[in-house]
Formats: sequence, structure tokens, C-alpha cells
Amino acid sequence: MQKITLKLFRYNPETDTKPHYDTFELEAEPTDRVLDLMEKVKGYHDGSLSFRRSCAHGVCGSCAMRINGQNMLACKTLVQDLKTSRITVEPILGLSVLKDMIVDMDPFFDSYKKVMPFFVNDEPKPAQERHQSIEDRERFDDTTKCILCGACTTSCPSFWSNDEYIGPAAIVNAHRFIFDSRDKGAAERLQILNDQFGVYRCRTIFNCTVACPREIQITQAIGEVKKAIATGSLD
Amino acid sequence: MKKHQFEVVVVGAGGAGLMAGLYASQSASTAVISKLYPARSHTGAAQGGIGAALGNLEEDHPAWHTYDTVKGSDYLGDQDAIEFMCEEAPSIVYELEHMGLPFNRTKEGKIAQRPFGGHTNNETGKPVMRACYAADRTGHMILQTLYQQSIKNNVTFYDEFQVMDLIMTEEGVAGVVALEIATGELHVFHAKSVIFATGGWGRVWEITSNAFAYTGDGVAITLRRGIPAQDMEFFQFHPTGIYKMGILITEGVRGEGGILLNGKGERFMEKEGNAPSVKELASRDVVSRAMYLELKEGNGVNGENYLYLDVTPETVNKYAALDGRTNPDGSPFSVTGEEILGKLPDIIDFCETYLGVNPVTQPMPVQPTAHYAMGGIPTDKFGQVIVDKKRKPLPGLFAVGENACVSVHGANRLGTNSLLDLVVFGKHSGMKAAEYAKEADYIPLPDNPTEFVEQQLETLRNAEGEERISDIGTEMKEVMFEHVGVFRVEDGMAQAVEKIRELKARFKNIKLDDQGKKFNMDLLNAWELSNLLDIAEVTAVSALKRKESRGAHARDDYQERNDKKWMKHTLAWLEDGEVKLDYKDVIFTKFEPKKRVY
Amino acid sequence: MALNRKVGFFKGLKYKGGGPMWAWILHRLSGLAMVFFVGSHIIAGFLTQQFGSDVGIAINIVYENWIFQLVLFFLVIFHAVNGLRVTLLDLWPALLEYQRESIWLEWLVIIPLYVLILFTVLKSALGL
Amino acid sequence: MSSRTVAKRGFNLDYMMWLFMRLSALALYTIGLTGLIAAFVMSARTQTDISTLIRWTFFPNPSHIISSDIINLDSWINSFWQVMQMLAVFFGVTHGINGLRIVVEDFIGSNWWRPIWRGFIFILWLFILLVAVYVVLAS
Ligand SMILES: Cc1cc2nc3c(=O)[nH]c(=O)nc-3n(C[C@H](O)[C@H](O)[C@H](O)COP(=O)(O)OP(=O)(O)OC[C@H]3O[C@@H](n4cnc5c(N)ncnc54)[C@H](O)[C@@H]3O)c2cc1C
Ligand code: HEM
Ligand code: SF4
Ligand code: F3S
Ligand code: FES
Repeated sequence: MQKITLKLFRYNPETDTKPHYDTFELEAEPTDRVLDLMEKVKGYHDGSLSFRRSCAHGVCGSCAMRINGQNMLACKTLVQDLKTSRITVEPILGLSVLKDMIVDMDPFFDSYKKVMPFFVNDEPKPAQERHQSIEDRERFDDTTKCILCGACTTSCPSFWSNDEYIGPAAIVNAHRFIFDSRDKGAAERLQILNDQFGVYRCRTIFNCTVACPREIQITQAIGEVKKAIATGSLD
Repeated sequence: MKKHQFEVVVVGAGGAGLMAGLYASQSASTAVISKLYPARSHTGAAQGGIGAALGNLEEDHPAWHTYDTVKGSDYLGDQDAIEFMCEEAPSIVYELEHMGLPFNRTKEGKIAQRPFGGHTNNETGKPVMRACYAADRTGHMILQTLYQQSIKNNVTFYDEFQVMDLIMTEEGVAGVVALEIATGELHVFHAKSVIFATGGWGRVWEITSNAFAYTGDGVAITLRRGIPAQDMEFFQFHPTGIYKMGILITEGVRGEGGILLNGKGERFMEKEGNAPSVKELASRDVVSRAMYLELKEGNGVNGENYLYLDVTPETVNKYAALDGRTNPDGSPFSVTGEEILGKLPDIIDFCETYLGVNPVTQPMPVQPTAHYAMGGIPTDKFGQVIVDKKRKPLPGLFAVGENACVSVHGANRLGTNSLLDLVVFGKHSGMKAAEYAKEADYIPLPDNPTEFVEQQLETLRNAEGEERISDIGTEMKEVMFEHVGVFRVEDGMAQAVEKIRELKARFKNIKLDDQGKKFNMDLLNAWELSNLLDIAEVTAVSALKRKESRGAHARDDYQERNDKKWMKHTLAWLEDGEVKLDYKDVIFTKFEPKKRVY
Repeated sequence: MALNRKVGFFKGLKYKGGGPMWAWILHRLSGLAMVFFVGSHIIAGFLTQQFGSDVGIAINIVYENWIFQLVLFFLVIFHAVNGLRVTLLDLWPALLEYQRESIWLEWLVIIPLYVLILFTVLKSALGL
Repeated sequence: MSSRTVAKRGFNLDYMMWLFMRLSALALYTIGLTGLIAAFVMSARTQTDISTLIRWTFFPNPSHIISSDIINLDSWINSFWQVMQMLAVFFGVTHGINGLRIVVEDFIGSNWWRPIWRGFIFILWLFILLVAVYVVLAS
């Protein structure tokens, strides 16, 4: 057991005009998740603390938050990983805060929906599966892992300065289809991303890659999309 | 209060809800309502695979799949539905592939398959490769693919709307009432067909692989509206959850050759009475029970309450050689650390994140974890809800996915059959619901459709007691894990029932900190806890009454299966706070009950 | 009422993005500074040349100041080296795998180069 | 692995400028290195200080002669170096001004202001470019 000072961003839209911070002193195991600490606060100190969570093991994408200044999943960050007993939790940046850690995800999903994030192939379907070689499948494996948590887009300074930038998450999901050898919509998706708010807003800042809890090589994926636009080659 | 009208309303946007929504929206106006953003649904947590007898790597047949499922269910599954599901399986997996689902591939470029517990070659009795997979993120890929297709097909979504009531009048089903979480406002969805797909309720137990959102809303709502819940005593405990946390380690690990070892380093699954033939790949109830006994005998690792699951190449290769396991081409089976990394990347990530253990070089500490609800809202194979022992349908009401009980899983679900259940019955209930809506008229809404919900919410909001919901929740989870868990006895279950009733009484005496309207998660969590309490009570009472051991329901005081008296489904009603039970026949087609050995 | 989603400059600076984020901030600042100084230098040259204007001379005096030069040299070198890093990574995305290495490699080039310049400039400035 | 391609996409300012920023960066390196090597070859090694060297490297402009220590300027004053100067000016200024445009547009939300800023920056670019060319030719 160790003592933890947990500082939480608080904002209640019904009573506050400005956000403030609340601080709680807690006992915690080094292997506790930050999410466990927040559950503790919610359960035993202040039930009005609000945040999203569901799976509790880093696969649903609900709990992206800014923990000690960096975007992470609260359920995938252990107290011992933070190497300090002072933990500050704030909502992710660049989306409007609705209450405590809860932000308005709609603009994020709107950007996602813009890149045609779905499989396109209008050719007649075979009776069985379409074949794909192991290498072709491997080509886009990395970007299939995305859980749409938003940690990347909301860590991107280019997105902060202009929220019309479609954002790394959307590009990752476009990449997933552009490089799928079975898909036929690549040209259209590249057209969408070849826009002043598309891939060229990416300035190779890398915050996204560092923030991604699924360890997707986001900047590389974006780079590959840029290259595909430039060369027309999808290898 | 806002009103909407749709011919079909789907409650829940997991695998089941999305599939139903996709199909219903092809011919009827459809809304999909979900308390989570669809991509957050728990289907995304499913790891191992989806079962279908494609025979891509070795001989396999839907008939074998059917038999394995019947046997896995300990003969409690309805065989007509099982046969239907297994026959549909290959075509629905191809359909998922055509929707773009990125399955792993074989050398020939076909969908890759791996062995899973309880799936066998019916002639040799050896495990067969039937689970179609995408690394250890099969559920994630299914959820993403179905959500992507929903976007493509412009399905209407209401995200972060929590359905709290089913509107039923004398004439029948008229829609649902939902709370918009962002504003606290109530919405009425007037509908001809309602499909419930709200997932499971593993949060009743202390150690669970289930999400916070798994609070059994669908079943609790229908129970309150006089619809029974079927086979609630059958709740699956998965053998391999991460020690203390419950996070799931997929059965796929054992499919790839992982071995269970006790504190003495013995492979206990091969002991007589466990599963000397398929060993680690026996069905889940068998493995969980063996583990439980092993722990009870004090054979845990370091005297603690856990065992080892070992998938390091040395161990895998050693035992594969002992078992004489071969590849499909007949060469001896062996793996390298790299192959394991490629096939189980997420498991390795979980272990490294939460345990600091690298499964490629070290064994993983595991214990059984509450995992899957076999029971739920009774339906036929088109997802239509049936409300009594004579199988009388309730027109316009459908249920699908984990919150439904078709029943294809009977007393114990085989791994990979849930994902299959979601898509097969999701598709058919979606089509059926739309078809029904085309013929039926809207049933007029009652004068005050939101009355019941408002009253529930007011009671919660205005409660002026001193109990904290977190305390009540914790006590419920502990008592259920202790007494209505892997192993059960009369006394313990009776105590649990007692305790749950006490907790229900104390629940009236709560106090909420949050009195606001917007994102009042405090209020919603309290409401969800009331659902869990109802479900816990129904589960404990159903379990107490079933005096035999069958599948996941294992009793120390009645160790044998009793087909004469108990070859029947439990139906439970919740009337005026009392649980009433009745029983319904099991449907047999081909397979006569036999003793189950693995 | 929801809080505004705009992220101000200082709020953004508090984000712990690490090396690459700071590299980007510096790159932007140095780029802007150079536009400003190169622009004003050209104009100063123009003014002096054409009108023998005092303004131009004044600007050039600032330019010749050794402290100013040290700052400018740093910005130029940083921008040039970091710009090369970004260019290489952007044009050959396969290299992005080595982005961590690229950051320290960059400083490995910048520091000795800057020390050399520091040495020569200080030598002449202080008349050593 | 099967090789796939898509049809080329049409003209796009942002794409062109993105590419230009990188290519001009490489061009500036080339020009700079040529100047630097030339300066060394042409006796700067022994006769000059660091500021002069930098001047000659990036901008071998005769107006810089005034403040130069190099004694023999003959080999610098020819049209090759004038072209090099022009290129350096063109790439440097265009790169810098486009950089300015990028920064400014990052902070413009409204579609209404964007063309106005673009126009303004375009005029600034033309102005600086013309002035620079004049300075080069006039000296
Ligand atoms: C860790 C884990 C691994 C698994 N692995 C496998 C596997 O390998 N193979 C296999 O076959 N099965 C597996 N399963 C089982 C399977 O994944 C689940 O049974 C299945 O995903 C349930 O799907 P669903 O569509 O019924 O529910 P979910 O996907 O959970 O969806 C429930 C939906 O209902 C919504 N909802 C709930 N309540 C409300 C409400 N009140 N109002 C509005 N919306 C509501 C939620 O927002 C959500 O969208 C696994 C399960 C777990 C937990
Ligand atoms: C060898 C010399 C140079 C190199 C290698 C170089 C490289 C680069 C690169 C690659 C970029 C693009 C950054 C992006 O889009 O993310 C850039 C941006 C920029 N450069 Fe340069 N550059 C050089 C010289 C100059 C000069 C001389 C100026 C000024 C006159 C300048 C001003 C700018 C500005 C203002 C930006 C925009 C910054 C931003 O987008 O944040 N650069 N530089
Ligand atoms: S790319 Fe990574 S950080 Fe971004 S949304 Fe997907 S999972 Fe989250
Ligand atoms: S942080 Fe932003 S600028 Fe590009 S590399 Fe990532 S998207
Ligand atoms: S709770 Fe699901 S990602 Fe954290």
C-alpha cells in the first residue's frame, strides 16, 4: 500500500461557470489502475464524479484521459507506471468538456465517419471467402487495432490549433482500408484525405504515436497515406 | 419528454444489436439505441474466435459442430436451434468476410482457424480447428466491421441513450423509454418491434471478465414487465482469468498449446475424472471445476489461490510431443516464441501491463472468472420472445445476443459459439422484426408512457438514507462469487438468497451524491445496481432449486446430472418482489443424452 | 453549458509530449523568426542600397550584434537540422520506425556544430 | 504481395506546398553546401571569419562584399553565382512565406478570413521576392 494524492479536474455544467480541481488522499496498491482510484473516489468519497468507462482492460476506448499531462487510458495505466505518488487526471484536450472527464466525442466521430471507414467492394461476392495472402493481411494489421479512444487526435498540437484537421484517428482508420488488398475504395479515400484539412495538417509531431494505447504506429501510417497520395502506389 | 417513431427499435449496439440493426434497416425504419458508443460494446473484448465448420485446415462438418454444441450444453440446449445455428455458421462467417472483416489467413489465403475447447472431430475425438480468428481480437474486428457497415448503410443511432423501460399495454409491445445521458431527458421511442441486445451481467460477481456496463439491463427491464428469465442458474465461469483482476485470457491460448499446471508443476487436466482425452481443451465448466478442486486441495501456486497457464514454447513443445499432437499435414506440432507473439499479441500485452509477466517466457497466474450468461430472455430461433412453458410468442418483442436464451448454449456454452450466436440470431431477428413491423400496426402509446421510469428515478434521487451504492454492490458481488460461483451447495446458496434480499432492503435506504440531470452517472449506476440485485436474486433462487449438477451449475451436494428430473429449462418470474419458478421442456431432435466425458 | 474546446498555446505547452513535440515547437518558432529576420534583412539591404537610409543601417547594426547572432545561429542550425529530419522521415515513411533515434541523432549533430560556432563567434566578439 | 495502384489525384495546393516545403528544404541544403564548398575552395579557408562564411554560403550576394574579408572576389562575380543567388532567394523566401501561411492558417477557423490572409501573404511574398531580386541584380 502506498499513499496517493489524486488531483481531479472537476466541472459541473449545471452549477459551475469555471472548472476547478479536487484533491483526494487515497491508499493504493502499486498495481492498481488509475481507473480503480477513480472508482474508489466515486464509490466512497464523491459519487458525483463522472467519467466514461466500460471494459476496464484497455479494449473499449472509453477512458482516454490526460493523466499527469499525457493522454492515456485510465484502465491501462497502473499507479506504479507513473512513478510518482501525485496523480493528476484531466479530460483530453481539444473537445469540449461536458462534465468532469466527459468530453463531447461527436466531432471526433464525425471526422472518423468522413473517411469512408468501411469496406468497399462491389464486385460479385464469391460463394466462400475472398482470398488474401498472409502478407497482404499483414500489410494493414497495425491499423486494425484502433479502438477509437481518441487519445491520438486529442494529443495532436496540429488538431488543437485547428480542430477542422481530420485527425490521426480518422487517418488510421482510412489506412486500415486503403491498404487492404480486398478493398476498392482507396482512390476515393485518398481524395478525401488529400485536402487542406487532411493528411497535410500532420506535421510529424508524434504525440499521437506516443499516446496510442494500442501502440499503433500512427505517424508511420499517416506517412504511408501521404506517400500513397504522392505516388499512387499502395504497396 | 421527446417522442420518436421507428418501426423497429434495437436496444444495444454490440455484435447482436448491430447485426439486427443492419438487417432490420434494410426494409424498415430502424433506430439502434445504446448506452455506450457502439464501438465501446463488450463484443469488442471477445478474443478467441468465432466457430464455423469451414474445414479450411482439416475435415469438419456442421453436423460435428452441432453435436459438440449439444454435448457442450450438457444436453440442455434446444437441438433445433443448435442445428440451425451450426448450419448457418459457415455462410455467416463468409458474410462477415465479405463485409471486410480482417480474419487471419492460411497459406492458401483462406480464413485461418484454431482449436478451441469442446470442439472435436467426432470420429477421432481429437480437437478440431474450427474457431475462425483475427489474432486474439476477433470480437474487436466483428464489432468494428459491423459498426463500419452500419455507417455505410446509414443506420440511425442514438448513442449514450440508456433504455430504462419497455412500453407494454394490454395490446402488446409499443416501444421503449430511454434516458438521454447527456441531458437527463427522457425519450419515448414508439415502435412496432423492439429487439433487446443489451449483453450480459457478469458484474453480479466479484471476479469477472465483464465490463462495467454488463449490468443486465435488458433482462431486468423485461423481468419487471412480467416476462420470465430462462436458465439463470447457468452462468459460465471461464477457467483462465488473470488472478484477482478477472481479465480474460482466451481459451485460444490453450488452443495454441498452452498447459495448465498446479503449484507442484503437475498437469492436472490429465487426471482421471478431469479430461484425460482432450485435457486442457475440455469444455469450460469441466476445466473450471477441475481448477476449483485443485485450488481447494491446496495445490495452488505458492499456497495462493491461483494456478499457472503456461504457453512458453518449451512447455508447449514438451507436452505437444507427449500428446503426439500433429499439424494438419501430419508433421509434429511445435511453436516458437515469435509465433505465439503473432497469434496472441493482446494477451501478451495484458499480461505485461497488468502483471508484469511476459507469457512467452513465464507462466501466467490464473483463476476462474465470471464470464458468460447462458440464460436470459427466452426466445425461439428467430429471436422472438416466448413467454411461457408452452412457448407462446409475444409478438413484436425480440431478444438476441448474450441477454437472450434461445437456448443454444444450454447449461454450458462452448467457446466461439457466442460470437456465432450474435451474428446468426442477430441477422434472423433483425429480418423477422422488420417483417413483423411491415404487417403490424403501431400500438397506441399509453397516456403517460414514462410514468414508471420517472417514478423509479424519483425514488432513487429522493432516497434520503445513508447507504452507499458501492457498499451494497461490493457485498452482493462477494456473496455471489462465494456461494453462487463455480461450486455450489444448498446452505451457501440459501445464505446468498437471504443476503441478496437484505441488500435489496438496504438499497431502499441509499443516498446519492449527484442530484443533477446531465451525465448523472451516480443515478444511472444506482439504477444499474438495482438491475444487478434483481438478477442476482433470480439467479440464486433458480440455482437453489435445481438439485443436480449440469454444465456450469455444479453442486457438491448433488454431484450427478439427473436427466429424469431435471432435463428441463428453468423459467423465473419476478412478481411483487417474489421469484416464481416454472419449467419448460428441452427440444430434442437427434441426440439422446449421454454421459459427458472429455 | 459545455466548456470551450479551444486549446490555447499555453494550455497546449503543458501537454507532456516529449522530444518530438518540443522539436516541432522550436521548429515553428525558429521558422517564423527566420522569416522575420531574413525579411527585414532583405528590406534593410534594399533601404541602405537605395536610399542610404538610417533605418536599414540600424537594422544591420542589430544584425551584427554578437548576442543576436548567437541566437540566430542557433535557430538557423536547429531549423535546418530538424527540417532535414522531418523531410527524411516524411519522404521515406519507412524510416519513421526510427523516430526516437532520429531525435537524439539530431541533437548529436546540432550540439557540436553550435559549440563550434559559439567558439568562433565568441572568439572574435570578445577579441580573444 | 500483390501490387496495387490508384489513379493519380488532381491538383491540390496543400499537397503541392507540402511537397515544396520538403523539396525546397533539400534544395536549400544543396545550394548551401555548394556555396560552402566553393567558399572553402576559393580561399575563404584562410581569409575569412564565420559570419562571412555563412553569408557566402547562403547568399553569395555582392552587397555582402562590403562586409566581407575575402580579398579576391573575381571568381564570385559571374552569372553562375547570380543564378545560385536567385535560386536561394526564391527557395528561401517562398519556403519561409509558405511556412508563414501554414502557421497563420492553422489558427484560422473561418472560411471567410482564409482568402484574405492568403491574399495578404501572397502580396508579401511577391514584394519580398521582387525586392530581393532587385537587390541581387542591382549590386
Ligand atoms: C473477455 C471476453 C472474451 C470473450 N471471448 C469470446 C470468444 O472468443 N468467442 C465467443 O464466441 N464469445 C466470446 N465472448 C462472449 C461474447 O463476446 C459476448 O457474449 C458477446 O459479445 C455479447 O454480445 P452482445 O451483442 O450480446 O452484447 P454487447 O456487445 O455487450 O453489447 C451490449 C450493448 O447493449 C447496450 N446496452 C446495454 N444496456 C443498455 C441499456 N439499458 N440501454 C441501451 N443500451 C444498452 C450497450 O451499450 C452495448 O452496446 C467473450 C466475452 C468476454 C467478456
Ligand atoms: C536548410 C534550410 C531549411 C530547412 C531544411 C527547412 C526545413 C523545413 C521543413 C521541412 C519545414 C516543414 C515543416 C512542416 O510542414 O511541418 C519547414 C517549415 C518552415 N520553415 Fe523551413 N527550412 C529551412 C530554411 C528556412 C528558412 C530560411 C526559413 C525562413 C525564411 C524557413 C521558415 C520556415 C517556416 C516559417 C516554416 C513553417 C513552420 C511550421 O509549419 O511550423 N525555413 N522548414
Ligand atoms: S489510433 Fe490509437 S489512440 Fe488513436 S483512436 Fe485509435 S486506438 Fe486510440
Ligand atoms: S501528433 Fe499530430 S501532427 Fe501528425 S504525427 Fe501525430 S498527427
Ligand atoms: S475502460 Fe475500456 S478502455 Fe478503459
